[in-house]
Amino acid sequence: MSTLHTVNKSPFANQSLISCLGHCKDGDAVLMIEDGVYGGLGGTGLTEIMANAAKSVSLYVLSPDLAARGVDAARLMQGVQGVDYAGFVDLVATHDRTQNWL
Amino acid sequence: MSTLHTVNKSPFANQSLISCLGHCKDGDAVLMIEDGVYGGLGGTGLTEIMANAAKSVSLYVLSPDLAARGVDAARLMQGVQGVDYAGFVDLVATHDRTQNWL
Amino acid sequence: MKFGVVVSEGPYTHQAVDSAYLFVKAALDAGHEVPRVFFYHDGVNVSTRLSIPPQDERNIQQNWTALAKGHGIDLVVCIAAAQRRGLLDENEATRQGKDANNIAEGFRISGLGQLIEMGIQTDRLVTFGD
Amino acid sequence: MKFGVVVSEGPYTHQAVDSAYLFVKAALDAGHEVPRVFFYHDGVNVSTRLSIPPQDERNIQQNWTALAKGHGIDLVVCIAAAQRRGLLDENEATRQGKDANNIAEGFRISGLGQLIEMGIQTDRLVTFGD
Amino acid sequence: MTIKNFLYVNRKAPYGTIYALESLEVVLIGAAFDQDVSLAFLDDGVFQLTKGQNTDGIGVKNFSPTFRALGDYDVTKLYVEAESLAERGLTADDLQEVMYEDEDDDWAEKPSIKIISRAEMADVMAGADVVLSF
Amino acid sequence: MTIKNFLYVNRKAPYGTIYALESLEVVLIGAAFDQDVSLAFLDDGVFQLTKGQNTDGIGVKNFSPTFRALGDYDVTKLYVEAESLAERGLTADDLQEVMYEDEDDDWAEKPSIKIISRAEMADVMAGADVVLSF
Repeated sequence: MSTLHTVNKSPFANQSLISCLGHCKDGDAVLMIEDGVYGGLGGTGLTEIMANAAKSVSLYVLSPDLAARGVDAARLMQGVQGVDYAGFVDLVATHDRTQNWL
Repeated sequence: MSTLHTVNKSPFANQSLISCLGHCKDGDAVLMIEDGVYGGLGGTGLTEIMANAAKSVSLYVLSPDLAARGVDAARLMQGVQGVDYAGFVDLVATHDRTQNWL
Repeated sequence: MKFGVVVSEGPYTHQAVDSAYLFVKAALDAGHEVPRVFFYHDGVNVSTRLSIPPQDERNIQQNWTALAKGHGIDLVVCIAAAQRRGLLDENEATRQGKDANNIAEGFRISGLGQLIEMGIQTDRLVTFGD
Repeated sequence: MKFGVVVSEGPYTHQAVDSAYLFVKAALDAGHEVPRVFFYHDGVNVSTRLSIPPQDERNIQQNWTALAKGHGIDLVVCIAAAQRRGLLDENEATRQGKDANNIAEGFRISGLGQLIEMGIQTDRLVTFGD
Repeated sequence: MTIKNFLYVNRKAPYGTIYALESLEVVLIGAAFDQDVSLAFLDDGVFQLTKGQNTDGIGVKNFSPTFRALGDYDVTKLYVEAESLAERGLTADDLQEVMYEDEDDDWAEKPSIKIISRAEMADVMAGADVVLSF
Repeated sequence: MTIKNFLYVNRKAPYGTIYALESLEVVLIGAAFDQDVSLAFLDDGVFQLTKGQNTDGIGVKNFSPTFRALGDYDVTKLYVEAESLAERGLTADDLQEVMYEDEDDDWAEKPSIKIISRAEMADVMAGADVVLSF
């Protein structure tokens, strides 16, 4: 039993991502979409929190949203994986529930 | 020459208030309205930042917004002053420009 | 698998409804079913047929209408949220004494019960909002 | 003093337009002038006459229409933002081949130049948004 | 009919936006469907439950009394996160009383609000079949 | 006619919301009014200027090339806050080049983007007559 969490807001503007990570169970997945993809950037003040989360939670970003914002996948921190919309659908299907952090 | 800044978002959810305070000049005023009024609460993790800002900037909350949210004026941190809509209008008139942190 | 989708923000202003559209298309492509999409909060604004986006931009309403037609998706607009925001179908307009209506083909105005029902009858619920 | 006011969010969803309304009333009460209010982004949604709020809630559009009438305020709705979001007056609807229009009395559709002009001609500009 | 665990997640402050009010409208309608219903209040959502809300000065309807009617709809599980309260300088005393009558205990009046830790909130979330976020 | 200093303040990321695009639409129209125009990019607003934006996968129009046309409209002062860039792991190299031809200097090509400190940004803000926030 595990949950897919989605986060769609920039972690530099909004606390949603931090709150989401604080409520994940081991084995959950977090998918960052829309402005949320900035949460996957390496070398920021958030990287340590994210690296710590990655020990127990799978981290994903929606690649089309990343490309729209001009962020090269090489800029993602280690442990964050890109998925396309088909991958998004698979994540929803393979987790027991989806919780959207709006 | 001074600026009235307005902030309408909760500082617990959003970085607007912090960014606003980081761009104030000495003698500016910050008016917290709508969900922004929570920024005036005493005894929170933000109180120290606010107390520091209060040394060079005047801090206000819009009282009708505070009352709507069930926050008694006694809960405001020291140095934060309540104003009504007439006071809001006066603040706009007596500062050279208004900058709204949306 | 059956997916239910909620759209909570209006068109053009937030990306939510664009993300929802691409998600639904991808779910259908993968062989899943999407029996219903529920439009709530400002999401009801997606259903207006009076929108005229610039020629070089997507037409969000028309895209949804076409997708729903092609795949039999029930596009439900919450009546309470719609009334507040000025979205009416012909029946509602007549009943409320309004001189115009603005709901596009393929969208259906109904109650919040349809949202709960979608939650009960689908295997997964995904919300796109702000 | 002359105040210009910008409203950037839609009715009921965000408090912005309520705050703007109370601010404009207070400014007028204090003897200031508010020659124009400019509705941009989702703010254009305020101008629909098809809104039917619950009986125990305020009617945002009607309040603005009445205030504008009583004080000669020019309520300008940005045409580009309005077209995207499905807000049309009769002329626009005819010109664009749409079968309905939805702009309320007291609101006027015009270009973004009216926003800049307001910035030039007023002493203070205040924006209410999200 | 299958009974599912519906969880309504409230993370936003009241009045600044309509989400809190329209969330409550879903809860009221949803109560008719005989599902297992819980409400979660965390982050700024805890502000929805403060007592003494008075909206006369902002021209917006005060919907906070509606929470007290939830018991009549058999909505009796309102989980409030302790850490969210503490971060905002709030305590349980700042929240309004929301009660219900327990039909399994001779209709005794009991509090609907349960203050739980963040870890317990994560458990509540993980126990839901359907999560509706506002 | 009086000439005022108009400052457009951009604090939001592109595409997730329309504010960045509709801000640019105001700037383009406003350019016809012969005012003194500056654009400020701070907080998530700095993301608007990143190079390599490709929106093919999200079905939304890529408006980032429009920034490069601003010089033709005599909009030549784009202030970007250094601290905002650094907090987001960005450097000047991540931003697209925006140039203008300086009519006072034999039409020499010059960069429109000026990276300034937070303190300098506060000065830019304090120097405005009209602040439009997006």
